[in-house]
Amino acid sequence: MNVSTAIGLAVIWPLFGGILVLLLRKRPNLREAASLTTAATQFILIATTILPVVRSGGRPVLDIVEILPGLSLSFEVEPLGMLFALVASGLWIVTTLYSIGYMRGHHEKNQTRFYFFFALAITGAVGVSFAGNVFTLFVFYEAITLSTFPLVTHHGTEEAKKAGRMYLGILIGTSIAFLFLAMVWTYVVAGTTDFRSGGILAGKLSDGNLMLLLALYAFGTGKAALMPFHRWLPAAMVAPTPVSALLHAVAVVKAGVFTIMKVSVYIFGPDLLTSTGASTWLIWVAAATIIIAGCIAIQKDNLKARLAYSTISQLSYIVLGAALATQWGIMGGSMHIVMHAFGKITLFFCAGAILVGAHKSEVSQMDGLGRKMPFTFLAFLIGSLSIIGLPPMGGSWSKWFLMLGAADAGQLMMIGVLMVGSLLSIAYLMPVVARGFFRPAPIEDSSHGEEEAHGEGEGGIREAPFFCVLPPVLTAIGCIILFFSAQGIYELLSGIG
Amino acid sequence: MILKKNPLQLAIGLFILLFILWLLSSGHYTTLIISFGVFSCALVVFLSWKMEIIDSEGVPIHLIGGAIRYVPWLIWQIILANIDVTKRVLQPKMDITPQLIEVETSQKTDLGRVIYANSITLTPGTVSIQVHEDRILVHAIAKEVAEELQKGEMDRRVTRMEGLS
Amino acid sequence: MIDILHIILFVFLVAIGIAIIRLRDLFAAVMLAGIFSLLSATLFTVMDAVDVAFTEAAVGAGISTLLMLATLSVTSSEEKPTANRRQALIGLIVVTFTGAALIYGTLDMPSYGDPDAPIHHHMAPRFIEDSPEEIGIPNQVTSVLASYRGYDTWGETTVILAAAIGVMLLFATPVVSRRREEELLAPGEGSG
Amino acid sequence: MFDPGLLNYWIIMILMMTGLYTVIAKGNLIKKIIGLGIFQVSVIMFFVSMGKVRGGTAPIAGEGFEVFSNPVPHVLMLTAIVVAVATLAFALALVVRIKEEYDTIEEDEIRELEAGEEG
Amino acid sequence: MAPVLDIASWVLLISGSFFVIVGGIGLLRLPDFYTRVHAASITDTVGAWLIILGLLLQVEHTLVGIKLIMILLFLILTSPLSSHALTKAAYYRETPMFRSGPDQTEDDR
Amino acid sequence: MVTRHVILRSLSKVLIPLIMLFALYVQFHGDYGPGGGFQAGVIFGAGIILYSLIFGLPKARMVFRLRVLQIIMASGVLLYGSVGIATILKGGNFLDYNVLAHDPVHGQHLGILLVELGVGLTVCSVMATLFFLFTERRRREDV
Amino acid sequence: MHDSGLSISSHLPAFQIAVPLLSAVICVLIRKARAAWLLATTVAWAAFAGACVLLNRVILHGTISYEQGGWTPPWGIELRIDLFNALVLIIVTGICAVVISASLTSLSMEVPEKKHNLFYAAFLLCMTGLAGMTITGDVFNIFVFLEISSLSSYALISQGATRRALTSSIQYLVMGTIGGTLLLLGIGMLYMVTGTLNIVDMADQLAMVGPNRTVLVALACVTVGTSIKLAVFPLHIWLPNAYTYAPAIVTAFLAATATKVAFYVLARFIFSIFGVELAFEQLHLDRVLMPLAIVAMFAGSIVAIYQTDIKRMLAYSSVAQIGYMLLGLSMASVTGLTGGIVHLFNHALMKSGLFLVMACVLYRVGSTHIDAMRGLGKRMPFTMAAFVIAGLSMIGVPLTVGFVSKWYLVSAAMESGQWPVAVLILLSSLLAVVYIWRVVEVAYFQEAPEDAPEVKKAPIGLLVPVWTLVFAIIFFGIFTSLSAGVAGDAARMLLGAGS
Amino acid sequence: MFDMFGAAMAALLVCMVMTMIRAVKGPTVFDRILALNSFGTKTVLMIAVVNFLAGRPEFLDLALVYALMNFIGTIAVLKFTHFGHLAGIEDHESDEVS
Ligand code: NA
Ligand code: NA
Repeated sequence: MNVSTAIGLAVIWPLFGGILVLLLRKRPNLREAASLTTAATQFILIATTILPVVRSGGRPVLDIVEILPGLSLSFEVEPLGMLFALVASGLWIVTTLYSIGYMRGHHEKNQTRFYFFFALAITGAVGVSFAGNVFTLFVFYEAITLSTFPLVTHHGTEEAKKAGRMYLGILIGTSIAFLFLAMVWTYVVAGTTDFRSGGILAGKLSDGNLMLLLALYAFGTGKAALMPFHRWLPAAMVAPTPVSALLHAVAVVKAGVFTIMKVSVYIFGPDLLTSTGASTWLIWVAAATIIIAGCIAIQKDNLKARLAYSTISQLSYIVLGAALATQWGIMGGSMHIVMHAFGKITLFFCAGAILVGAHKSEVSQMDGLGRKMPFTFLAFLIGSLSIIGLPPMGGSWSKWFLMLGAADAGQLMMIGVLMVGSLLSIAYLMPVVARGFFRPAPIEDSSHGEEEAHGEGEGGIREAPFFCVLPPVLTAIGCIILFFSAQGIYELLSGIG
Repeated sequence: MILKKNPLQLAIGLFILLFILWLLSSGHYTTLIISFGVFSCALVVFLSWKMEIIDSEGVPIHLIGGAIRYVPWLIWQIILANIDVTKRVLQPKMDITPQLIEVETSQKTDLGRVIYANSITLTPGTVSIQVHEDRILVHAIAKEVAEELQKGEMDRRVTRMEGLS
Repeated sequence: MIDILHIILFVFLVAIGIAIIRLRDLFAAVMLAGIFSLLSATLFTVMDAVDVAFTEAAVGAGISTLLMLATLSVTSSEEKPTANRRQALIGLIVVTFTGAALIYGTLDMPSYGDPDAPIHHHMAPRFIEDSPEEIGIPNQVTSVLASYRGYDTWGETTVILAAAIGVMLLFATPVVSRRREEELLAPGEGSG
Repeated sequence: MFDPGLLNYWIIMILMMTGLYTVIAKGNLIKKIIGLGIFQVSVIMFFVSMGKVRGGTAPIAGEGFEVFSNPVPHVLMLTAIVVAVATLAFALALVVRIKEEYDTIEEDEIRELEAGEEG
Repeated sequence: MAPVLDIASWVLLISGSFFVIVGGIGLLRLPDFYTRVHAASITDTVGAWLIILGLLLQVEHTLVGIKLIMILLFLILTSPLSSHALTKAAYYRETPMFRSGPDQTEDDR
Repeated sequence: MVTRHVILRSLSKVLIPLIMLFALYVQFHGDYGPGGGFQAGVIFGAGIILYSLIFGLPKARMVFRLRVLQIIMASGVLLYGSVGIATILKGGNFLDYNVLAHDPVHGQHLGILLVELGVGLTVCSVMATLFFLFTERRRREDV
Repeated sequence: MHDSGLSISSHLPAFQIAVPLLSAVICVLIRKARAAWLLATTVAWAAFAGACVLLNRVILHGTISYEQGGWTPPWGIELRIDLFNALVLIIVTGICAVVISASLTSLSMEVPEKKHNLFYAAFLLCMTGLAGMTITGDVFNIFVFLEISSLSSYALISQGATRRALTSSIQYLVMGTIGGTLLLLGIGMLYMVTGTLNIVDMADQLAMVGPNRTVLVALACVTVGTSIKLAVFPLHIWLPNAYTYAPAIVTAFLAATATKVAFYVLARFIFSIFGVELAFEQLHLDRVLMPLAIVAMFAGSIVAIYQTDIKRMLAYSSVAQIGYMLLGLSMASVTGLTGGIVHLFNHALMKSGLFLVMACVLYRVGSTHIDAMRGLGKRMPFTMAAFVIAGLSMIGVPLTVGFVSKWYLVSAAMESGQWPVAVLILLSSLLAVVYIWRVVEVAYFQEAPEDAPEVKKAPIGLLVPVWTLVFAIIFFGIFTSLSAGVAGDAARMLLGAGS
Repeated sequence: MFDMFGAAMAALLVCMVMTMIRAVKGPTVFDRILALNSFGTKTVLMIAVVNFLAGRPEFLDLALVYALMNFIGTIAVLKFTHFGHLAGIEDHESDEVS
């Protein structure tokens, strides 16, 4: 197959899947099968046709249409995008598996709508990763926002709608108010918004303006959850857990940090950023986010909320990498996209599995659960270690490169920040595991009567259904594999720039 | 109605009258304009026919004879009345004694009464308000004017004109 | 005399206009509007616009007054006495500023009747000098109206038709008078 | 000889403002419409004034006349008069319908009724 | 033009003007509607006629003359009609009447 | 029986034909003096209005039926427009009367005549219709 | 034959006006509602086809001039079609065609069938008037057509189902007449100083006259006059009522065309007659227009957020969107003007789409109140999907037309270094998110009330036009050469002619 | 320049003012109608005189139109005031007689 065709196909493939889901709405089994098949074929498609080309140094291109002079809808696959696409489509398979278990186990309504918009979100993610210019990226960025909105408000409760409003308000708001502006500014200054090696802005803007433009990009990318535009993320936790997994591990937040990474590499160019110091302020903002979000996470009792703030904190590692704009920094940041994705999705899967299996959502309620749900809690442990950045988990590599990057850039303070961040992550993740395995289970546990409605008795705390447990186990294994196969990622990412 | 003319005759009469009027006022005597004139007059006659307004009330050709004797007298009366009213109006303390009166009528046709009532109105100092079958209600500006009218000179003259035709 | 006639008539017009504002009796206002039309028609004659005067006489003094009377006969003929001071104030402010602006705008206009004004030297000469030959009729207004700018006149006719269509649309709704509605609601108390 | 200069334009503007004031300040719909008429007529006056040539005559060819006033403004204003009467007719028809529906033609009373409907 | 005609014209126009003004004065001075009708009819009759006659003497084209005569005729026909209809309407609407002497008739409405 | 408005009625019988004739005179002499289709239409309409004032709306509506008036008002604009179409068909521009006859001046004459007629038709029937519709509004309410 | 065919087609500009006008007149005569509709629809589509041919011809061969009556301008009236007005003409005729096609199903809900022939006559007249204003090359002729369209639109608005249509209509009439008359006054002053009425000729003459007090006031009169018709912010008060209480079809048509043509007229006067130098550099028009435009952008959107009737909400949104167009114009740069013109085109598609959706809702649910929208996402899926797409376009989401407009406007502001303006544009489009999303949320994430009557899908006769517009919204959001491309060329032409 | 036409015109103007005052003052409806009617007659005369003064007496049609419209207007006004509306003198008045 022609690579260009493959790119186009990869972008719209999930959309087809979504339509298929709509068509099969009356037959749940077939519908889920279709969903899963689409996810699998999507991954295979990307891995077999596009990946080899990119690995061998190619940058396959697909031009769709020129909307305005110099502003076209076009794709160009480079290593960073390749990686993101692989992560997104790969984790989609797992998430789909998980969804089947979770949604059924939880007797959720509107499942067709769920799968449909899920597929759309993946289209958005793949589109973002393959985008050949800021405009295309923007298009799919917005597509992600819009297609995940129904997922966030899935339950339709007043709380869900409120969260949806905040979600949409911040994401659309920042993207229109800042990102759009940044894009137009780029266009006006450079005459194009294409991602080019070395950037397109060199010599076209004063230092001050560069800083401003970077700020517009950084804050315009609300999905990167850079403080103070992070509030949507915890709020969106009202969504079903697979959604949270997808949002917080893969499609949404990664699209955000990916955007920042991509912009700093291909629009500004590392050289420009380092030579003008336009991104220094961003380093500090990222650092602040890492620390503050970590501190907040510790205080959260709700597991998903804790994970959300953890995500906010971890995302800023990636932003930090982009802002450092050194070779190692970029390497570390980009790699952290993958590592964090695997780690965090594991954690969310586990949180969902705990909810399905034990109907517990608060950290303080998890005493002794580990023994009843060993697989789940083991997976949680592995995921946590990866997030913390301890070997032999993938997360250790990205943090290592980030440290290198910080050192390279002469930002020694940042090394300290990274270490504090890791300590904080230990502080907010480890208690969960510790409670699960080492604390005795409470004797009477009927204070959460509302969850009895689901029909499972108090004594019935056990592992969640198979489809809920398998995915976290798989991604946890993935975390470990990533530690050993980081070389491949490293090689792929070496092609950046 | 005393005079019962053939409506067709009246229509033709109206046509001729209108056409004369057209020719008098046109001032452009090309074939085109004159044929427009013919067309226009015909159209007007046709519409009048449809509107049922062609009768001896509408085309009072028969009164021409009597009018020749009546009109000069009327004009003279009007001039006199004008001077009279002018005097009354211009006096520092206006010499007016307005009043309503009724005057007898001796005309036999509606048209006759119309002419009488109009003559009364045309004459300053008197206005006809209401025309009845045998009398007319009149507002007069002063007692003398009212008495003058009630002498019936005008009434007789109108009736005579009506009778002449 | 005729040189200031138009100024005198204009002053009359303003007087009538102010009287119309002040009169509360709508009927009187309509009568004054009739006089206003007659005056303006006279003014048009004085300013050599006989065709305009002709039209204004037929329309302003005739049809407009008739239609207004017909409307008054259906509605009430007395304006409600409550004066909306705020509205009046707004009006006064708007009018003051607009009026001042407009008068400011007149300052660079050619004076009244100036034969050297640009308006008399660009298009008009051809209409005045050539139209009798080109069109063959003496009334230049008719020439311009029906031939040179005949397209406008078609539009003008259409405007009239549009008004008629509008009125027909409005009045195609049958009237159910309030009295009748009440009667229908209370059938027992029908008028004897 | 009296030269009016710009005087009549000024009077026209004042007249125009009289009409505009009536439209804005008066709540009675018929008054408003009369005001609108005055406003329109004054613009017509404005055009006709500008067409006048001193010492000229009506633009209809006749023996012994050399100087004619400008026929173009007259033509334009014929159209404007027609527009004015068309607007007037439709506006009055609307007033009649409003009276039928609201039983008043006073703006503030109508507004009260409408506010009542909404509340 | 013959000076005689001019002088006649002058006389007619001036006297017409006089009557026109008298009508105007009457319209202002007289006490009630009915009496004002009389004043107005001074203007409408002799005032108008004299002026039109005065103009008629200045006419050069017959066509103009004919039109003047038509206007004259039209005024003669319509002005009493208007006055009559107006008074009648006022009478039926019971418009207040200024009375200085006893009526010779009672209202027969 | 003597109705009480003899005066109005009988004089109107004289006046209405005269008014209509005057209207037509204005229509066809618009080339030479003031006036033309529009003014003629208004005057003719005024004649119809006078008729309905004096003889009553029902009678007027019988003679001048609304539907007929509607057709006339439409046909006036149609006539005007068809002159334009005709000039195109004869090879000129829209409303270029020169092509209507062999001699341009004749063509102009003819064109102006026709379009003025169109204006007159429309205006006259619109005026009458407007008056009828307005006055009828009250009548219906009274019934 | 071939020859005559060619010559007939060269009269297309004349037919563009004459045919719809004559058909409107024939509609008066036709008594059958169906037949009148058929005629109107056919003619509207034919007019649209004609407009497309004209645009094509303009693109290929340049400006078309047609001398009405065979008289050379300035003595006669000229129809003059260039890129700018050909585009506007396409909008006017195209929207008319789509909307009138949709009217077959929904009109009877609001207007009794016996009035339909007159209704269609007024509709066609309105379109003719707007088209005439657009393509004429004579300033007074603009006024004539303005009045044709105005009168017929007053009539159309008054046909709304409730009595408030009447008061809305008279409010519009009073303001519209003042606007039209002011425009006439401005035209008068221009005529007075130039002695001509032809647009091209007037521009030449005016350049020789230069700026003086009369010209300044003429500019003010023209601007204020058209601004009333255009519903520029403080002069907009007629618009919300008119759009809310008019029949849905009429709103869909007028919202997309009437204000657009007013904008066209304003732009035509400013750029083709006064010229940029006179209007902006010497008379500083932008100092007035730009603040007004910005205030409109915000005021309109903010008020829209608080509306409970969706038609009214969309009407206020129009006030805001007009602000965008005006903003583009007031920047007087190629990009800005392109933005204004292209937004004219795009907003027409979006707004008529949205109002047609409201026609569907009204048809099935009987109300356009926000409470009536509950659960409609499921009950009328195609209708509400159209609303979502058009709504997204209002917000400015890429691949819809709204994005293109905003792109140009923001770039224009940036190009000229007017940073705050760019930010304000974007902030105000955030307000659009709020009011559009309010509806989406109610439609999709609220269940229909228990006692709600069964709602069927909208009839196909309405859905096809709606989706035609939605398709256009997406199509012109992706393929912009016909909208933005032409608008850009038009803007260059207008600015080139001015300087 | 004060010739005979001018004199007549001046007289008419003076009379017009007086008529306008009457129209504004009223007090009855009929006074106003009378004023309007009378004003119409004066306008007719004024037009005629002005035409002569301007040397274009051929436009007397104008005066005729004034006279005509004035008359119809007055009749209409009367119908309005007498019966409250304009339709049909005949039917309504005969009702009143009987
Ligand atoms: Na008398
Ligand atoms: Na004429």
